[in-house]
Amino acid sequence: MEIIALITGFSLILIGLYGILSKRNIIKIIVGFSLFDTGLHVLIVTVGYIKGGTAPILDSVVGTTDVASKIVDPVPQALVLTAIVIGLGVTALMLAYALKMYQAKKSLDISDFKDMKW
Amino acid sequence: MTIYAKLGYTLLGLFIVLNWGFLMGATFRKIGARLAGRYGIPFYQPWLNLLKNISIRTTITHGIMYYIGPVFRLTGGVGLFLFMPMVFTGSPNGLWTNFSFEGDLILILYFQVFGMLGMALGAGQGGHPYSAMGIARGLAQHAAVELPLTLAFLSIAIQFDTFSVYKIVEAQQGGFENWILFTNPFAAATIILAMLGAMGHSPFNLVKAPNEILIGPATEFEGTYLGFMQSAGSILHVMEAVLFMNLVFGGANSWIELIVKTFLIYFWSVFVGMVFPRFKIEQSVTWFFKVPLLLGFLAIIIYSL
Amino acid sequence: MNLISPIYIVAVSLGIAFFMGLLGNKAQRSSYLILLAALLFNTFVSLQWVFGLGSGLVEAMQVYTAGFKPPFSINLLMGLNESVITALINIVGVLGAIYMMSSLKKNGTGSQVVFLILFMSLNVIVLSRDLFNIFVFLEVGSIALAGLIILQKGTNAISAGFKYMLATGIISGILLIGIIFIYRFTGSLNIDSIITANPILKQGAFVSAFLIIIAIVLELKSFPANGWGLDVYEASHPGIGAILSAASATATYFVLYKIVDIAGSQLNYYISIIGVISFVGSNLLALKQENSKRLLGYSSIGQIGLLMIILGFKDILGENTTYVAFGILVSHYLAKAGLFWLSGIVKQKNIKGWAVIRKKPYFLFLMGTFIFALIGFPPFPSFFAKWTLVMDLVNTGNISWVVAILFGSMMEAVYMIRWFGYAIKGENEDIKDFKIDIYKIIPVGIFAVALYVVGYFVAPHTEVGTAINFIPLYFVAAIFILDFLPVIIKNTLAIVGMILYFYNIYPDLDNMRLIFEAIFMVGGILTLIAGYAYKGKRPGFYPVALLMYAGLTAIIEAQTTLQFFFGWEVMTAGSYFLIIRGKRSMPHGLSYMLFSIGGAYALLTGLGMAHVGHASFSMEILNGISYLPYLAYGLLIVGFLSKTAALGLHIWLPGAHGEAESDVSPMVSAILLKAGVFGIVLTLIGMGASNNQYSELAYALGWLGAITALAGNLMAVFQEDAKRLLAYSSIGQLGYIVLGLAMMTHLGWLGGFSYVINHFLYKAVLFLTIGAVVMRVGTHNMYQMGGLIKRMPLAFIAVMIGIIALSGVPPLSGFAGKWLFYNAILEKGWYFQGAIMFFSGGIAFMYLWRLIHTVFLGQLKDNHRNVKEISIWFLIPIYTLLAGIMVYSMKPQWVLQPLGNMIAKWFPEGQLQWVGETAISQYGQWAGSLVAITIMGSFIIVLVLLMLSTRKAHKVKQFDITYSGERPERPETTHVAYNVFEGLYKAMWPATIPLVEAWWNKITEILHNIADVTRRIYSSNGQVYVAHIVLFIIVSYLVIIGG
Amino acid sequence: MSEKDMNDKVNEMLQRSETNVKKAEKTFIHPEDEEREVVAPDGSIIKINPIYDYFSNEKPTEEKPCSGVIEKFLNWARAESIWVLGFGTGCGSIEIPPLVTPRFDMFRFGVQMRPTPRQSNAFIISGYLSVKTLKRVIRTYEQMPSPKYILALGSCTINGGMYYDSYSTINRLDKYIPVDVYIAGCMPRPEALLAGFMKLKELIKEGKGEKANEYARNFDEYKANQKKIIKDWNMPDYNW
Amino acid sequence: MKELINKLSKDFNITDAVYQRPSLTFVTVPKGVAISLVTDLRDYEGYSHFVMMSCVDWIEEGKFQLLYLLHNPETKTDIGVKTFIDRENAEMASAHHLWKQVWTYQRELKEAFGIDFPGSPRVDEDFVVEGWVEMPHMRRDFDTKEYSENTYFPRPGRETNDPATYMRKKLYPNEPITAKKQDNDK
Repeated sequence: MEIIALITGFSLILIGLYGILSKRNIIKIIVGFSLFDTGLHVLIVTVGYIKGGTAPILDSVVGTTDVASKIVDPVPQALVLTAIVIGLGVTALMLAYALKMYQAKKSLDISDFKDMKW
Repeated sequence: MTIYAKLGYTLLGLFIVLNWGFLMGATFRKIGARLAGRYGIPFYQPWLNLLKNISIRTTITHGIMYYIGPVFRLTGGVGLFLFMPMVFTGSPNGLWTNFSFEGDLILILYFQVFGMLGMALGAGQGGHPYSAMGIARGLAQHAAVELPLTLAFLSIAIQFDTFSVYKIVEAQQGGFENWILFTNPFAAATIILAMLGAMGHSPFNLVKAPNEILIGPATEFEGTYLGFMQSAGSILHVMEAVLFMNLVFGGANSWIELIVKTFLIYFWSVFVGMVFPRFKIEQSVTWFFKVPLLLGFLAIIIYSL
Repeated sequence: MNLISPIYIVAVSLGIAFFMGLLGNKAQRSSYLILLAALLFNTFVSLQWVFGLGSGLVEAMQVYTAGFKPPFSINLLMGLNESVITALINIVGVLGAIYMMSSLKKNGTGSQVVFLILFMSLNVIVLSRDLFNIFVFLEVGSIALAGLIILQKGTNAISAGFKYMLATGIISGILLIGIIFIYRFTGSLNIDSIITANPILKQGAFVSAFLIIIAIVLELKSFPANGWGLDVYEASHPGIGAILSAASATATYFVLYKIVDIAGSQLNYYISIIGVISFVGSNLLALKQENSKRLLGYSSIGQIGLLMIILGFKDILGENTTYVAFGILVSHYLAKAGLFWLSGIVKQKNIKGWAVIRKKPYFLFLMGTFIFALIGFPPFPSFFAKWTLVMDLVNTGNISWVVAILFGSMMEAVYMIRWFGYAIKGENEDIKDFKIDIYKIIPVGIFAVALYVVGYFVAPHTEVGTAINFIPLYFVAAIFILDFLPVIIKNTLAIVGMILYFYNIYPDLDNMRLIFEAIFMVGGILTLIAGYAYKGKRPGFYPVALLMYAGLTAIIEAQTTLQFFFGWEVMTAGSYFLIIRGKRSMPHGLSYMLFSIGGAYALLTGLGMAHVGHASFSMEILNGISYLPYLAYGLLIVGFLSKTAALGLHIWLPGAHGEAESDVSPMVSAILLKAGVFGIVLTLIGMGASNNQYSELAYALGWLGAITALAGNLMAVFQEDAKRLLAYSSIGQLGYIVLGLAMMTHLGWLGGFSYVINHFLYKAVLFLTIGAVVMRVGTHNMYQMGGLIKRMPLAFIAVMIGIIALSGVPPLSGFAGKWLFYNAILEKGWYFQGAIMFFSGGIAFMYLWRLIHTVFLGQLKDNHRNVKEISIWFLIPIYTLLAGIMVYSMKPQWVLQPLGNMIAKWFPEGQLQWVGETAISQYGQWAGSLVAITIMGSFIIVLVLLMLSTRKAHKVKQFDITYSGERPERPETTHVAYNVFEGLYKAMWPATIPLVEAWWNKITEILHNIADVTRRIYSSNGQVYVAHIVLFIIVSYLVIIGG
Repeated sequence: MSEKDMNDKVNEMLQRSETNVKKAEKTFIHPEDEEREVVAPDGSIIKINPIYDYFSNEKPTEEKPCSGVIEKFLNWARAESIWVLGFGTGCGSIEIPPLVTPRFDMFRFGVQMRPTPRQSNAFIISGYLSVKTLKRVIRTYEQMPSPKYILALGSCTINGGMYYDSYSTINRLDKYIPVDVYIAGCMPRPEALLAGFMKLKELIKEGKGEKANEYARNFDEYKANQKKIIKDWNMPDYNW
Repeated sequence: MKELINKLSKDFNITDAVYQRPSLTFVTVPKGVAISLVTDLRDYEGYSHFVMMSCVDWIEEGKFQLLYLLHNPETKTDIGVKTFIDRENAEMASAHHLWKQVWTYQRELKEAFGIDFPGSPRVDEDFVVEGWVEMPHMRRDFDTKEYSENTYFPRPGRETNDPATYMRKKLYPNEPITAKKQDNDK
């Protein structure tokens, strides 16, 4: 299960990178970036997951002994939430840029924005 | 010997040198004439020319440097005489050693330029284009002559470990086999060749180059100025010959020997001059950079190894 | 003592940001003020911590969030480093906000909020000790920055911002992966606990640490994966450029500084390598750059690269790391922010367009300050930092690193100085004035002043820096402040100052130093007297002239190598500004500066090598260098030869001296060149003087001197420009001096020193006279002059005596040198060098005659009929110097005897014997004054004779010459002056091909071509930039794994 | 034609020539000799008059010979050292080179050629003299230091010779510069030229070689004659 | 040659053609045509070498006759183009743009005959005679002997014989001298 999640995460990252590098359309690049981000999030969650563990809430079920082996690590989960929020912000700003760029040149092809050379 | 006696001998020596220079100049002309099958000038012609020149009634002046030029020239000649031990008498303060202080070779070498530089300045004030051309050629040729000549002088200085002309002459005493001509043949050969340039006769007479650039630096000079320059020229000719005599041909033990040797040395350049036509400046310069320079290098290499 | 907790920076910033968001666009004026207040508060907080921690009154403070200790919470640390860095960031924040006032106001409250958030996040990045927190605020910061960019007009800015977003997004992704896995392996996100856990043992943890570090390195825009950064620098508002370069880069660099230990020290070396690649690469590529902001971008990247090198070498540098890094960082921070802000004021895209800055001299001063701070000139902090860096690197045997660093610095100097040259002396004449907003000046001015202040306070922090004598520099500063006064007052002040200073220090100097100090100071005073000839204010002349003299005297006084190098660089800067004042001297000033800097770097390395094995920096360490002595002495000699313009390093001299102002030429020729000679003397003494351990070096130096003499004199012969002729002549004369010193014998040194004094005397006379003549006739070309003896007889006499002295014809003083040289050469056995030297002496006659003939003799030109005699203020120093020449000529023993006694200290063998007035050497004797009297006596007798016999001579005029029956038509066609030595040229032209110049040109061309080809990787395509980043990571990883 | 008629005709001609000269007072200035202005380095304007500014515009003065024996001695030296200017003015100059050949060898008489007027004191006007050349001759003659001697070679210098009616050659040299020795013939052979030198030496030794002073004495008259025919007078009155 | 002249006649107003030799022909054209004919000959007919240019004073007709002599290096033939211009205020179109050496010829003609060639470079400068202010000296109405007598101080006592008269007297002492011949000989 962990392996699958890891593979999924890395695959998403690579697919995202591929999208960023190969697609000309800015929107598609942003989509690629989102995929990249998502892959990252999957990775984060995977890292903190413990097989068969429960939610990291200290209640009677979990008990007070062996906590660490019974519950899933809470930190990555907190991290992923933050990362998702930040990813959202970045994506939103990128889309805003895409809008501005389209307004400027009536084009969403990234190779049209190569005015500053060398 | 008191300073007055020394002064007297020096003045006497200067008088002899001046007259010998005139006579030598006349002889040169005479030889040239006889070579061409002519009768030639009378031997006393230079004195007449001098007399005529200083008796010219109208003179002009282009300015102060116009005066100074011939003065520099004559001072250069006289000074060269003063700094040169003339006749070897066995003592560095002998009768005919003038004010030479043992005759420093470097001093003589650099003082040769004194008259030339002054002449260049004097002629320049005249504003004549040919003066400037003549001087430009002269300086270029001087630089070219200087290189082999310096090498040869250095070689002689290495040979005897001294720059003193007196000591160099002293070392050559006792028979002609002690002359540098035989003891240091490469330096001697260099000097004998480079001497042609220093003497300024054809084919190296492009400074004056008569009828090409009129008469070079002297174009604007007349009358007394010319007379002074003629005198200076005579003295300088003798002194050049004396220098080479002291350096290569064993110096002189008496005035007679001096006169014979300087005449022969002078005759060498006259002889070459009679045979070869004038060089262009670049030919002259490159000529000195060929054989004389090579000989000069050899002369140094032999003594530096 | 309780200080405000740094957490309030975050809290207050966030609170105000929300509050401003509430305000909306309605209250723009008040919202801007609130922003400023918030930034000021941040600054205040940081500064109080700086003072608190700096004075040791308080302990470093840990702030824990949510009451837990790490690793269960996020913690902030406010130590001394953090406080300083945050202070720097916040100061840029305040000043940047002031600078961007109109832009921030126009773009509304939103932009102000974003601005505040940006600085808040930068603060947190610095303070936080939690990796994830750092990541979060890096992202927040980049979002905020992108938000600022997007608010601007212009497609370029927008697309640059998008590329920036994309790139930083990917980089953060990489960072995040690293963070996750390091958490996985160490179970902690706290930097300190990760370092303690020492994760290097596990392979996977190493990869994650690598990913984290490489991401931060990429954030620092490492070469070559930095195209996105360059685009932002180029396109965005200069204020944003300043923030990026000063604040953002500083914060990110500090992050790297914090986290670099998580990989142990395994990655340090690679960080250094990346740093050096960045430093050299981006500085090299900047060579072809013409866009000013992009140029600054390249330079920023280079500087950060340098900082990365320092970080990588922190084990070697030890406790000096902070000092060095801080010196470089602060210089870069102040200078780069200042330059970016300046670019917003000047509003010129192309660096050639910066010529407009000439209209506002004080801005030129600011620009010069920033640029010289960037390339590491004293008294700026970077100078001391670079000095320490090089010393420590050399000390640990990292010579190749020093070479790489200095090469990069050299490239940076090339484009920076060139840029400055365009600004100070561009070719475009019709320049428009530019408008200045007053609020934009304030930050720039503050930063410029800050550079000097910081430099002043940084200097004493090196062990040896305390000894630096700042008194001359105070004087320079005072004169600079008084620059509005007229020449006559400033000149008097300068002269009086120099006299007093000279009077003060001369008792402390030994004989050898006294000679040089006398040349520098007496020569300086005399040449300054000529300055009275100028009218008006002559703005900027006196500070730079005095700066040069301050440097010169510092060299003489130097007790330590640092003082020496300090003085050397001050002198270089001063002389550069002096030279560049000439009308057409821009390219020559540039090449002067580059050769000087190159020489200074050689010197620096040499001094570093001398320091090896010694604890002190005293000048004594030059004696008997033990570490690679041949290389060390060789480098020192090369460094000094760059100033004496030896063949190969001479190409700057003719133009620089020839095009300089009339009274500057003697300063830089007769006086400045002696600084190089002084250095060579020191080096040769260090090489063991009469022991002559390194005779091969001396032998090579001797040949170099001889060939320099020949080449210089030969080139002088074919010059048409009077001042260039003299400049080439200086090259030749310096060749003599070098040859004489290289002989390493008593007579050789005597000759060399005799030449040092002589060259000072006659070259000052000649340059002053010719300079004054040039001022009168308005041209440098000799063929356009002529016959001036009638108009300026006094100048003529000066030149005549000068050239006779120079040519070495007896009886004047030049002959002393020649005589000594002949004897020395015979003694040493260097016959061929000697022959070459004397051949060049023969050549010297040619150009000397030409100088005096074509200028003073021959035909007077029509337009010079009414020119006046040269100014009295020039005549005074000229005739003072002439008196010196005459005394030296008439009584050479007065000079040579003390010199001989002095030299006997190092060369006791083979001294000259003096009997009365006669000098006796092993090979001959020379009675200087008797010879002089004899010659003068016969001269006067002959002169009187001739004057008597031609007393009736008729005075004629210039065309009264025999002209083959014609009359001359014009003076121009009658004056033989142009290409006089054509015949010689035909014979010797192969020797005049400027091979050296061609060689340097070729090298320059190759470097520029490399730069031009390589910089094409920045194709401006966002995807390409992302690919660069990915490739950079892969290649780095492979190299590290492989290495 | 009788002698009287001849004289009448000549007088009439001379009269006509004078009126003619008065009538044609036209002068001619070459463009390069016109006044011009140059800008000095300080920006002021300088007026240049190329005809007068460059020259010392003074008249020559008579130089009194020394007295008695000294002058005789000096004259002997002068006579024995005649330096001739190498300036061929007309067809007769071809007769001069043979003098340096072995057959004639003028050197033995103390006569030699000098390339510059400053150093010569004898001037051979060899044959016809066009107005254009006359200008150069005057200039050169005046530049020679006094005492100086003129040898006029060939009939053209005496009365115009075969060019008597040419519009461009002069007829009588002595109207323009004083002549010491005339050597008649068309052309005279080198022997005649040598004889001329001998005559000159005689004159000098007798103290009669004072034509330079005569020139100075009658300077205005000579100058008027010269200026009559040289319309483009672009030199000073006396070339020093 | 003839074909050439015929061909030229179609385009140029050739008023007269003299076939001197197989290799030498003279054609006469009006003033306005001369330069264009010369140009045509140079550019299309191969007469690229300009031999000389001269003038004859036809004082009786009140005309100057100008001659441009051209040479064809291919065929080794010469052609002379003649044209008449008025003697009063003589002026002719300049041909300096065709050959540079024409400058000098035109300068000479300006000095000797007073023919103006507007536009020709340096045409006003002296050619041989310096500072000439009289009538151009090669015009036939300029009396050189009279000028010489008036100007150059003829030496009294000189006997001058007119060679023609003198020789006739000597050889044919009996033949009376006619007035007409005297006129001619003057």
